[in-house]
Amino acid sequence: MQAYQDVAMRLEASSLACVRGGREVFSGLEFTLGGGAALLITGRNGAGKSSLLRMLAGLVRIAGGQLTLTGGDPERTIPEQAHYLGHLDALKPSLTVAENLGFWARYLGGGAAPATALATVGLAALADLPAAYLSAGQRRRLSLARLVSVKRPVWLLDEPTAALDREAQDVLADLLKRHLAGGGLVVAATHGPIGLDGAQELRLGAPA
Amino acid sequence: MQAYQDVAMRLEASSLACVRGGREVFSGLEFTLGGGAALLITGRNGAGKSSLLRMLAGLVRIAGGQLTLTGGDPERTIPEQAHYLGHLDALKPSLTVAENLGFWARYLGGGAAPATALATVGLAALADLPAAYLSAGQRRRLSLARLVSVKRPVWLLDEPTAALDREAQDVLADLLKRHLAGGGLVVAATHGPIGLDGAQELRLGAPA
Amino acid sequence: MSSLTALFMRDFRLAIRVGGGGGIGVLFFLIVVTLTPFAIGPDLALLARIGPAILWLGALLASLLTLDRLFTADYEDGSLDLVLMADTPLELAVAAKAAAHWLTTGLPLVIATPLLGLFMNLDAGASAAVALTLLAGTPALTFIGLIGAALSVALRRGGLLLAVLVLPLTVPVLIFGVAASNAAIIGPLPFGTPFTILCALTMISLVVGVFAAAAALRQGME
Amino acid sequence: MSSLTALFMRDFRLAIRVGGGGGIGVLFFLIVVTLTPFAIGPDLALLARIGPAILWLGALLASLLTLDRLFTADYEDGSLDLVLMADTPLELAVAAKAAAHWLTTGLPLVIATPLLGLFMNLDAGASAAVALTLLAGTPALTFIGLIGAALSVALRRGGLLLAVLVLPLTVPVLIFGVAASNAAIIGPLPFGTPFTILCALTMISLVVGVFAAAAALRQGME
Amino acid sequence: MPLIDLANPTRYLQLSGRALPWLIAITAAACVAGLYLTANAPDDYQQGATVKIMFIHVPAAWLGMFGWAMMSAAALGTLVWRHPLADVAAKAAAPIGAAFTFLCLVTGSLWGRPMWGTYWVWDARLTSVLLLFLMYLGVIALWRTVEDPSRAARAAAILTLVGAINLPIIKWSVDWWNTLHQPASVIKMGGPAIYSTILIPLLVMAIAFTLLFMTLHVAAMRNEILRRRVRTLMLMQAQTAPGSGA
Ligand code: HEM
Ligand SMILES: Nc1ncnc2c1ncn2[C@@H]1O[C@H](COP(=O)(O)OP(=O)(O)OP(=O)(O)O)[C@@H](O)[C@H]1O
Ligand SMILES: Nc1ncnc2c1ncn2[C@@H]1O[C@H](COP(=O)(O)OP(=O)(O)OP(=O)(O)O)[C@@H](O)[C@H]1O
Ligand SMILES: [Mg+2]
Ligand SMILES: [Mg+2]
Repeated sequence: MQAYQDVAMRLEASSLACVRGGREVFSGLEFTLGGGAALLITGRNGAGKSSLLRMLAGLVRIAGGQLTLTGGDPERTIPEQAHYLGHLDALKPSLTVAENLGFWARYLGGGAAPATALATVGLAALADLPAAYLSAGQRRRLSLARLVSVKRPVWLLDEPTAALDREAQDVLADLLKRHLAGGGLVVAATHGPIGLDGAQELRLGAPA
Repeated sequence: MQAYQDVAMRLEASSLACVRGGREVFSGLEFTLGGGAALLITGRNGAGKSSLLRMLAGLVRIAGGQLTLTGGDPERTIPEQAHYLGHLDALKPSLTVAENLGFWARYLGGGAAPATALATVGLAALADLPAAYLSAGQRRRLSLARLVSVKRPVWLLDEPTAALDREAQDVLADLLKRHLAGGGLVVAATHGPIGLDGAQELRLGAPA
Repeated sequence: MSSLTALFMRDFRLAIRVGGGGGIGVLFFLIVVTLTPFAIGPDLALLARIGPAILWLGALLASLLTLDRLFTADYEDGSLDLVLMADTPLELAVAAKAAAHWLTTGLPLVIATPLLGLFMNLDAGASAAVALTLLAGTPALTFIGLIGAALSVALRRGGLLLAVLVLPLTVPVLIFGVAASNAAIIGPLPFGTPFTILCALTMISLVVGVFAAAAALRQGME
Repeated sequence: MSSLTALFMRDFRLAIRVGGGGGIGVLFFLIVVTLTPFAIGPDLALLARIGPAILWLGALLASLLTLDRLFTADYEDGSLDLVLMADTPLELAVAAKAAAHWLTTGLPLVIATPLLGLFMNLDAGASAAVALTLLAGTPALTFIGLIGAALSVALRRGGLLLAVLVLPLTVPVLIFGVAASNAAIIGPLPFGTPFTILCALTMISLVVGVFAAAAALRQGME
Repeated sequence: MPLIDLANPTRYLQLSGRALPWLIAITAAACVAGLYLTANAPDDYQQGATVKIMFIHVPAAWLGMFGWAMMSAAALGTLVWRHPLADVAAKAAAPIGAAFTFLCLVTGSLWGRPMWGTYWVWDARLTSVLLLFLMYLGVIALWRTVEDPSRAARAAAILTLVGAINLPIIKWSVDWWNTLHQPASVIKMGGPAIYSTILIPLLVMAIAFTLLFMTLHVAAMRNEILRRRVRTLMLMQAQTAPGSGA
């Protein structure tokens, strides 16, 4: 896989703070992540893992501190260069699997043909099924296909292994490795292993 | 913990078939589960694990075969004696944590005081918070509290460890063990270990 | 019984709690009625002539449109699964939900009617007559709407579809509601006849609505 | 550009696909308009007199009530997150969605109007006039409704609240729409004056609606 | 009292706490003076004593409209400067503005009965005030609908501003609709066209009502700030309480 940029990328957070519903979730958070490296965010339920990812994705306001991405496309914001895989799958039940993926590929400015991406995640046979008929894990696989079909350097993954079976977990691990080998960045919130050795870990403190 | 019934319970499925969206998901399924035992349902994404659980819960039509529960309350159907923990948490965002649990305890004919149940799952301090403010794992813990506060002999759990941190996974394992020790039944769909040794496993075949 | 009280209280609380739907129905009713003169023009005699009709149409829309998510919300967050699994008969659960809805939406419409009657140039007696017919008739609207609300779960669609399915069924209620109001206001028919029919319609729709809605919910589960 | 086409096409497809919202608006319109004679009574002269008003009120409600879940549906399934993260300007995305909505809901209303005019005892010329004013005016309703639809995401509430917030804003459109129709049908005012104002209102609401809706969506993200 | 001092909620609480008793005193004095003048104003040769309704009706109408203008200004503060006090000001103004608008509607209706023989006509002025009242109710419903005050603030701000565009349009509807209501005679080009025996009590009442609005608004803002503090404390307690972990 080809590198995203000639210059190595670098994502930096300095004294980041997050406030949700009027409560401070965390503050003074620092990390630096170079191109080709992964950061696993761990911590107890409610520690703020999802909030941090949504903040990186520009979906939760930054209450304090700074986020910078160097080496990326200077014309685009961090969210515009990132893939966000949250708890929701952004699928329309009445569209088929292929139509759902095709739409996102076109809307996000897609690269690889949707068919290839579907084959990668093992959904090729279901391409013409309405998304309403998918099981939890199949929906999740379809979300993964988005990562493949549109090329973006920063991947923000919120419990990406949820609902995936062993085989799909292997596919995911493989995707991650190829993405990192190409110089991409991965930030993933997780409670268990996601099949990456030697990733940095950021443990968020305290809450319930 | 006290046993549910004097007679040991027994859940039996014979040549069970499931059809969803016009397609056969599985057929000819057989299993027998005695009181005090757990059945882990495994299989690839889309194999029909969730469908089987919803069938046991009376939420998906039985397309063929038979389901029988012996030794339970003869006046009540299987769903009326079962707890179902699916992907959705049955929470109202504008009610507080305590109100949400209190409602289900009363509606389902609750036993243990909601406060105790909340303490068990580690949510005691959040009792007065609106459920809208909970993180994914906190919501899940609140669902677990339902299992504690209303006593029902059959537990149907769909990927119960999803979104739970280590600590909460331990709480769950503990709850399961106590439930089994009291003569209860557990049927759980899962892709990973849920902390029960020596459970029977039912592997569903084929699909995507 | 206690489980029905619990359900009723929960729905009631959800409606009046910050963010609940209670009150919105009345506001919608107020606004629709206020908009009418903008469209028709400020002709007082004409407004008084069609006043009861406009009030009834407004109440009809407000009742049905607030019912929209009565079951869908429960379906989407998984509550409905648990309600179906409980040993409380589904028909009673449906009735408890309908009662909470009527109390938080239908009753406020009735209470707001005399005020709106003023705007419509109805005198006090006429306003009272319309309010009385609404008191007798809005439960029918709620119960008929119940069927649509349950169907929209079964069909996995909400919003206007419900209104479209159910509005034709409400025609008799509308006709007799307006007829009773007009009988009280301008005669010459006695008020009693259409009003009795209206009450009978409410009774029938209570039974039919509750059973049909419960059946639709059961069928909707696959 | 291609990404906007993709969004437009997706929304269009969702609306016309089985279960989509397209068609429901027209049905609702049809039903509300046909209910009116039931409520008012079969007085032909009166119906012709208030015909344009009823048609406009029906179209207003049908437009606004179908907008309900325009953004909420995207919010609930996580699509909105991705739309916000894309490099396509949010204002344009909002406009593309509005265009798809108008094409599948507003335009059918216009097409159905001559038919309903028949029920309302309007002659062919009058029906055409009402349809023309609706053609010019329904986009304004869509764009104004857009604000409400976006606010209901920001507020995490849908349904009637949207209608309640937005209906007062549609008053000028309603007044000039009916005024233009009546000018064409009964005079004495020239048709051109109110019609020009109606078109101007549509332009203004296009700009205001799109920007306000985009702002509301951005603010709504926490 | 430089405005910048007020910019911080704590500062605002201190200063307003000191100012409030004075405000109350002045408001009370102005109200007494206004009512006294009203009581002693001459009866109209046509309308008799009912003309005195005007001394409440007209200031109430002005303040009803003033309330929305104030909310619009606060809305800018919310959207442009993200100022927390602006949220509070907008939220506190809505019920007060609605109350004055309601007072205008009620007094107008009561006045309309003897003057026009009916409580209500669909006159443009009346209808536009009714719409204003409904818009207030919409905004209040919106505030009540959302748990999180800062999110509600931003949504309400957008709605308020859009509504503000609509208000003058509604007011012009006087020109498109035949009207029964009195045209503007106090605030118009070329000076007031009204006798000073009526004008003076009217203006005093207007000042009294404005003070009343201000006083209520300051008190409501204080309440709202305190309410938010309590809420934050509750949330913080929930978060930091021992054992909130497991
Ligand atoms: C519910 C019914 C009524 C409403 C909503 C209403 C509303 C208003 C409003 C908004 C104003 C302020 C106008 C401005 O300064 O631009 C006003 C002023 C006034 N109203 Fe009414 N009004 C009502 C009934 C009446 C009646 C029945 C009368 C007496 C015949 C009346 C007499 C006046 C007068 C004399 C003024 C002062 C006009 C001026 O000097 O600017 N109003 N009213
Ligand atoms: N609502 C539905 N309508 C129609 N078909 C469905 C529906 N839900 C699931 N299916 C189909 O039924 C099959 C079994 O789905 P099910 O959800 O039971 O799988 P699962 O084993 O739980 O998978 P996972 O591990 O992904 O959760 C799948 O092939 C799926 O496409
Ligand atoms: N929408 C929201 N509004 C207000 N507070 C929220 C919201 N979502 C989450 N929170 C709060 O923010 C804190 C962090 O939540 P977050 O979802 O980031 O946790 P998490 O680390 O992802 O937890 P989990 O492991 O359970 O997914 C929690 O205390 C939670 O109560
Ligand atoms: Mg999380
Ligand atoms: Mg499953």
